[in-house]
Amino acid sequence: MTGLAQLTRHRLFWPIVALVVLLLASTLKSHSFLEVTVRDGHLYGAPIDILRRSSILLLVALGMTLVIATRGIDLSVGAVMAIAGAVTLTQIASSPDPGAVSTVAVAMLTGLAVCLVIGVFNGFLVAVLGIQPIIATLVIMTAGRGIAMLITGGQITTVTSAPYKTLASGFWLGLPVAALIAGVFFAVVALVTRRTALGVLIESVGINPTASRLAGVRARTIIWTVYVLCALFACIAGFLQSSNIMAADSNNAGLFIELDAILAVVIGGTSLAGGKFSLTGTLVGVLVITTLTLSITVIGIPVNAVSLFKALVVIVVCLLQSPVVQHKLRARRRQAAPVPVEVPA
Amino acid sequence: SSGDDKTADPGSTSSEGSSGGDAISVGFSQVGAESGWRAANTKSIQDTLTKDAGFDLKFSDAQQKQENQIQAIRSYIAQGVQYIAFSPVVETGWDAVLQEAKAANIPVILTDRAVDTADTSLYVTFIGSDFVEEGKRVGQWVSDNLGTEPINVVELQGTTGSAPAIDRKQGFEDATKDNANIKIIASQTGDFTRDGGKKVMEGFLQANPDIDVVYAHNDDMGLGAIEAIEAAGKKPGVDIKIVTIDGVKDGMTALADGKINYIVECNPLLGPDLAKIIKTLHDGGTVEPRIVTQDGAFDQEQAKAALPDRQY
Amino acid sequence: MMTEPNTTPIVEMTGISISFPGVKALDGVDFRLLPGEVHALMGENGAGKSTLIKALTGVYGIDSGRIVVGGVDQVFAGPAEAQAAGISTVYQEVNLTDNLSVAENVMLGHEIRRFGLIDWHATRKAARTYLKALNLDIDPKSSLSSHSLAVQQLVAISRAMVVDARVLILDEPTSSLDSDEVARLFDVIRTLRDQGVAILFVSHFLEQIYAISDRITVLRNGSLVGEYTPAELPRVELVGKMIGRALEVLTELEGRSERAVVDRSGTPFMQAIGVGRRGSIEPFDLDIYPGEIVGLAGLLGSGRTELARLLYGADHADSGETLVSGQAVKLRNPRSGLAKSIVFSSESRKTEGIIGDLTVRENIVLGLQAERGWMRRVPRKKADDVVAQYIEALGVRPANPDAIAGNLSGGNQQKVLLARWLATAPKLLILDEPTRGIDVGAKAEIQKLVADLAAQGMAVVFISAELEEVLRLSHRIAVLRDRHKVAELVNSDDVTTDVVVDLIASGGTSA
Amino acid sequence: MATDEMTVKARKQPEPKLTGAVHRSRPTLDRRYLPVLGTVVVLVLMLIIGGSRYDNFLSGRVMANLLINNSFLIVVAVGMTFVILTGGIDLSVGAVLALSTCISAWMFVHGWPAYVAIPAAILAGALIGWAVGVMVHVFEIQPFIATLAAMFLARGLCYVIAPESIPITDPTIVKLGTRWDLGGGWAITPSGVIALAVVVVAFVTLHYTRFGRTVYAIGGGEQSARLMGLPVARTKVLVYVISGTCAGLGGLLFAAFSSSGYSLTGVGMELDAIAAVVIGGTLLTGGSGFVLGSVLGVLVLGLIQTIITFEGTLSSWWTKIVIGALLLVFVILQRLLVVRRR
Ligand SMILES: Nc1ncnc2c1ncn2[C@@H]1O[C@H](COP(=O)(O)OP(=O)(O)OP(=O)(O)O)[C@@H](O)[C@H]1O
Ligand SMILES: Nc1ncnc2c1ncn2[C@@H]1O[C@H](COP(=O)(O)OP(=O)(O)OP(=O)(O)O)[C@@H](O)[C@H]1O
Ligand SMILES: [Mg+2]
Ligand SMILES: [Mg+2]
Repeated sequence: MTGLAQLTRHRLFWPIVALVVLLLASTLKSHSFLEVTVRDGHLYGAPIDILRRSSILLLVALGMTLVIATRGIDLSVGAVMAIAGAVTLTQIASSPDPGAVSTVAVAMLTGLAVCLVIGVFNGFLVAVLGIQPIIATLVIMTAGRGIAMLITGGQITTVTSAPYKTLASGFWLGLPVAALIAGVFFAVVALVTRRTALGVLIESVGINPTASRLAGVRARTIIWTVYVLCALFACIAGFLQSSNIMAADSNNAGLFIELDAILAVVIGGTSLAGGKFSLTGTLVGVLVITTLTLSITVIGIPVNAVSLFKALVVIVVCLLQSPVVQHKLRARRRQAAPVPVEVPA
Repeated sequence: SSGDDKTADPGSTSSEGSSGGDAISVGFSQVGAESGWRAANTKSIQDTLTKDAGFDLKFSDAQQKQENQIQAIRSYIAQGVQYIAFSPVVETGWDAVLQEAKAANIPVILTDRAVDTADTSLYVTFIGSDFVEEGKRVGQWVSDNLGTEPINVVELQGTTGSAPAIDRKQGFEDATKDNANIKIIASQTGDFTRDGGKKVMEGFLQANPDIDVVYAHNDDMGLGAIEAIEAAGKKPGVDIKIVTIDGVKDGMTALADGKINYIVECNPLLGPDLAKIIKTLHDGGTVEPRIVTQDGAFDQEQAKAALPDRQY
Repeated sequence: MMTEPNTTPIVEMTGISISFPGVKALDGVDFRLLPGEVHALMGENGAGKSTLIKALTGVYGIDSGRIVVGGVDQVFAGPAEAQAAGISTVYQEVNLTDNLSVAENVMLGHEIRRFGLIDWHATRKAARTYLKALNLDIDPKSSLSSHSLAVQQLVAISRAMVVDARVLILDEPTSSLDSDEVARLFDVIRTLRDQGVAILFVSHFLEQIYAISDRITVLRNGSLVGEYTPAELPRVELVGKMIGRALEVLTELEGRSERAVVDRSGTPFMQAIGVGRRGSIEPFDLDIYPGEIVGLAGLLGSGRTELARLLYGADHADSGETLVSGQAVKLRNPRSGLAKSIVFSSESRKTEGIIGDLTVRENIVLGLQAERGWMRRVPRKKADDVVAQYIEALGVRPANPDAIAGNLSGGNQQKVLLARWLATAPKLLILDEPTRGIDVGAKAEIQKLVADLAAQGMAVVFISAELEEVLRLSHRIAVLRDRHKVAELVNSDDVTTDVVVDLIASGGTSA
Repeated sequence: MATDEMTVKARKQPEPKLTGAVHRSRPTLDRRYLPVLGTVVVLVLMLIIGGSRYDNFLSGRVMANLLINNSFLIVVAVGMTFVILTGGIDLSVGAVLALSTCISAWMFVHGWPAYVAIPAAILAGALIGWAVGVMVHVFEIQPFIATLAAMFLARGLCYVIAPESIPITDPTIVKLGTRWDLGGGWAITPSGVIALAVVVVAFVTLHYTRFGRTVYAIGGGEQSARLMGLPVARTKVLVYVISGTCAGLGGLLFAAFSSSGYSLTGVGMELDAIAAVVIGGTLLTGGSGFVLGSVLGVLVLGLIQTIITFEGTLSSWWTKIVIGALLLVFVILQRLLVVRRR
């Protein structure tokens, strides 16, 4: 009983419940939903699909988590994805040998370089000029898609290149390459933030920038760094996205992904007010959102009700997670005296 | 109801100043650049209404926002252009601003999408396609060629609430409702994008083991669906038939490759027609109030033949 | 002194208990407050004083117990309700909004209205009157954030006067004030008491307690020790009751500690030549030798904090030159100070010190970590050792490295902050009001620590609102007035508070 | 970090001395007005540049259009200002605005008179705002998420109520969009008048009522505001109600502007509103800013749009790039002006 109570009190309990409910609902509708079979020598099935699809959002949310931890926000991620796809695919398309690994590698490096510049630019506006993050990144959010379209000439650039296609559609050891890529980045970020002091310094800057600066923390450098990282992760997400459809669609690549990413971060328990962040939480948040989109199709929610359904899920998860409801549930279970509302001194 | 006649003047007085020479000044307000089709449409207009052809084109992109479009049209009126052309974002809500244009004696030409107004004197003509008709033609082809035995159809809808999505859905349903063999088993929005098309198709494939036909409201979603079908280990165009609307280059290529089965064209090259209409009006002529473009339709063989000369 | 005691308490709290995760902050505490008395609440850091106050005003819900106000059972949902019931409170940390002006902060929620709309002219005028009552002649239109912490504390007190209160609660109102301000505040308190207002007063300054209070309640570790009158409880005994054992603190505090002789023949560790910053402090010269404690004396707002910030690089100077160990350095940001082994502990721990949501461990290690850069994390083992050492040395309570620092009592936060800087083993330690809000026992410990560190060769700059403390510790004293360094004198037994006060008053000419 | 530098430096402003009996009040401009002043300066610069580049740019008609075309955004931005001042954010405004157009259009089509339909549309906005307020305050859900959910909800309701766009012919609504000619090309619509009235009411509310001051206090520090005994709960819920109501009213103005109800109206308008508020000098962390600044912010965005149409040669992508670039130039200039004055 106390074990269960402990469990329900965990921050990620309700998001995980939501995940399970969505999976169950989908299975009820389509009985083979949770089945994973081997097809063409790799795993196939909805769970694998969810993993593969999560990769893009996970990469974006990963960077977003770090940015949010410093009290910032990055609205430009979608545009950065578009630019990454545009730069890379235009280069691959114009090369004489689009199928060569070297072509793809060079093109991707160029994409990374361009996104790096954008990240540096965002970081400069926020950390050095002190422009509010939301407005600083709005600049690239607006102009970025224009830049991407400029690169592709306003067209959707389609390519055929086997190595590039592998990024999103390939399998390695039976698992989707995209999921592996995202997984590796996730692990690296988790390791770096928790094994070095980066994590705690990011949190410290997010909680109290003035005090951190006085404590000698390089607040400016740290903030700058997280925007660069965020752009780089978005860039890789852009690779995966463009590889997924084998086309650079500057207008639609990563459209509104910033909202999904922020939602994932917050469902995962990281506060938009900065400070403590949880990468595991972000992972759970990403899985919830990806599953939600897939199950909308599988369950067969009518087109006009999709938004309502999304609203419902978000509201229910957040309500259940909220301190007040948690407290009510606990009190009900234990029939105990009210616990004081915690107010920091 | 607005009719502020006193400000009607700037149209004629300032056009001399701003346009220079004998060039005909035209303000064109585009919806946005949301798809390959739209990009081709924009390019066609910008390439036709050039200085050399005797036009002074003012172009603006409304980024899918009606307010931007209204703002742009008002600004054209203020700038005193001689003609205004635009592709409305929505069908409704143009009366007031068109009244202003009318009061300023600026003829208005609608391209691609129609407006919903009781007062047809507000615009000179509409030139473009008929979305319902497009849906019907696809539906008819499916009914005639595939609907001879029971088939399951899934539909990839355009952006929820947008006119093409509503009309193309409507047209298809109208054309197929009498054929008992055709069953639409799922319908979901793919937002007119490849990514959306692929995502939704993946879901459809998970939920329904026996899909026979995919009806996509545009080529891009159809192309996305191809990716999903291939990833699921099936052959697009063979195991699952695909029918779409638009006929952009990538779509036509896929059609020629046998991955799509039928495309109803929605011609984006409205530039030449628009130029012709404006010239006619400028020379004092009259034009038909509604000019529906001659759209083709292609099956795989026709696509192979047509592909080499496609401009977009 | 005492007015006729009214025997029916206006506030009566019985059996109050409150627990936080891992801490029982209050355990069945009884407390009563009579109209027309000044009641001191005493206890060590973390004893539960602030918590008891917050329980009364509804900031925290209570686990058990009963609160009767004016004869009625009350459980306030929050400070707003308590205020409506006539309880006006100044909480321990300055709780004002620094984005608004002084007048607004004083009058928020009580603005004077005409025809339903705020009459700003009248409101400002009223604010000015309340500020004047505390001798605070500042422009009510000026932004609160432009004032030093001490001024902000006075503004917070003025605010409490606006409510026509039956009960006035002051949680460590004097921690940043110097003796003039304290005297002025006491005048106001006495007037209110004579009008029948019940006053609850918290302070760690024993002299103040004995000067003003009619009754003393002592808490220890969340439990009630007892209620006394000052007459029946001499200081030594009071301290004994607070700490739970008799201590020779007082003797130690009062007797002047042995001052080591400082060798001033070598190069100073730090040499400031004509360092100044427009609008905050006029150019000054200052030499600080290894092993020397330099005290800064001056009145509120005299520029001590400003001077200290320049020495660290928290602000960068726009004139003058700084030498560290004889070499010219540019201190443009805190990091450059830190790189030279200079550290600065700010007076305002809430906004410039503690990182509230991080643990005690993380807060202590932060300075060390900042020095090493993000790549080289302080090894866990080393962190644990350092943290354990300072928790022990400074008596941080609860002695739990994983406690969230923001939840610690004010005094304990201050100790954590000190620990952060001591852990970096600095060569120059700049302490701006390090003993603010620290209990008598811990204060003695900290003073001893500072003296020991200096004896081992550390240079120290020491700022305190308490002149005695400065005199007791420093080898040399720099006197500031109106953001000018007006004098500098070597400390000796002849130097008394009067000497320094004279210096301040005369602007350095009498020395 | 520049934000902390700002606070750090703010402390350093010289103040009249306590010791000196005489007040030396320096004739300095209140620092709080600096960002707004920056906006004004840059706005005027833009007007001058636009006027010198394009014919008819500074005409009464263009300037009047700036107000008329943006009246709904002004109202929405005003509501947003309240929320942002408390340190919150409201992402639902675009969708709520669309919902309001859909509800009124639907009601007119179904024969309801204007005196029912109009209040109903505004009320819908207020209700959603109230629900958000409760989620934010009572359930402590972060504003970003609560309003994001409200955005999905409102948009979803739109699709249900009005799957297709519905024309509005109701005379009351049409009248809202009627131009009243003021001569010289200048004109105003009742919508514009309503927007200005909303601005005035908001200004008075924020600066001359206790509620308004509490809004600022919460933005300065919610914890402190609570300890100061201010009605934090009520105020926090109320700002979301105000924002929702403004979005509802904005929807009516938009319905008048476009004489239709359409479910895809106002996609991304929340960002425009937020951008306007921030450009107007309001801090997203709350506690500092002015409604008038937000109005200026809306005008800046409108002016950028106007410049783009006047330029008339920009392709779709250059449009986006130029908007981004102008925004950048704008915020940097404003920032530099503010920093310079410190
Ligand atoms: N919100 C909270 N969460 C957890 N623990 C808390 C919280 N508030 C107070 N405590 C704990 O309760 C105990 C009592 O703290 P309180 O602030 O009442 O002490 P105090 O007597 O006022 O001390 P000081 O003299 O340092 O101000 C401390 O151990 C503190 O850590
Ligand atoms: N009583 C006051 N009246 C007006 N301004 C004041 C007052 N006290 C301080 N200030 C201003 O606040 C600023 C901060 O002063 P600073 O913090 O350096 O003083 P301090 O000597 O450290 O005093 P303390 O910290 O005791 O207030 C100074 O610019 C000073 O002008
Ligand atoms: Mg305390
Ligand atoms: Mg000081």
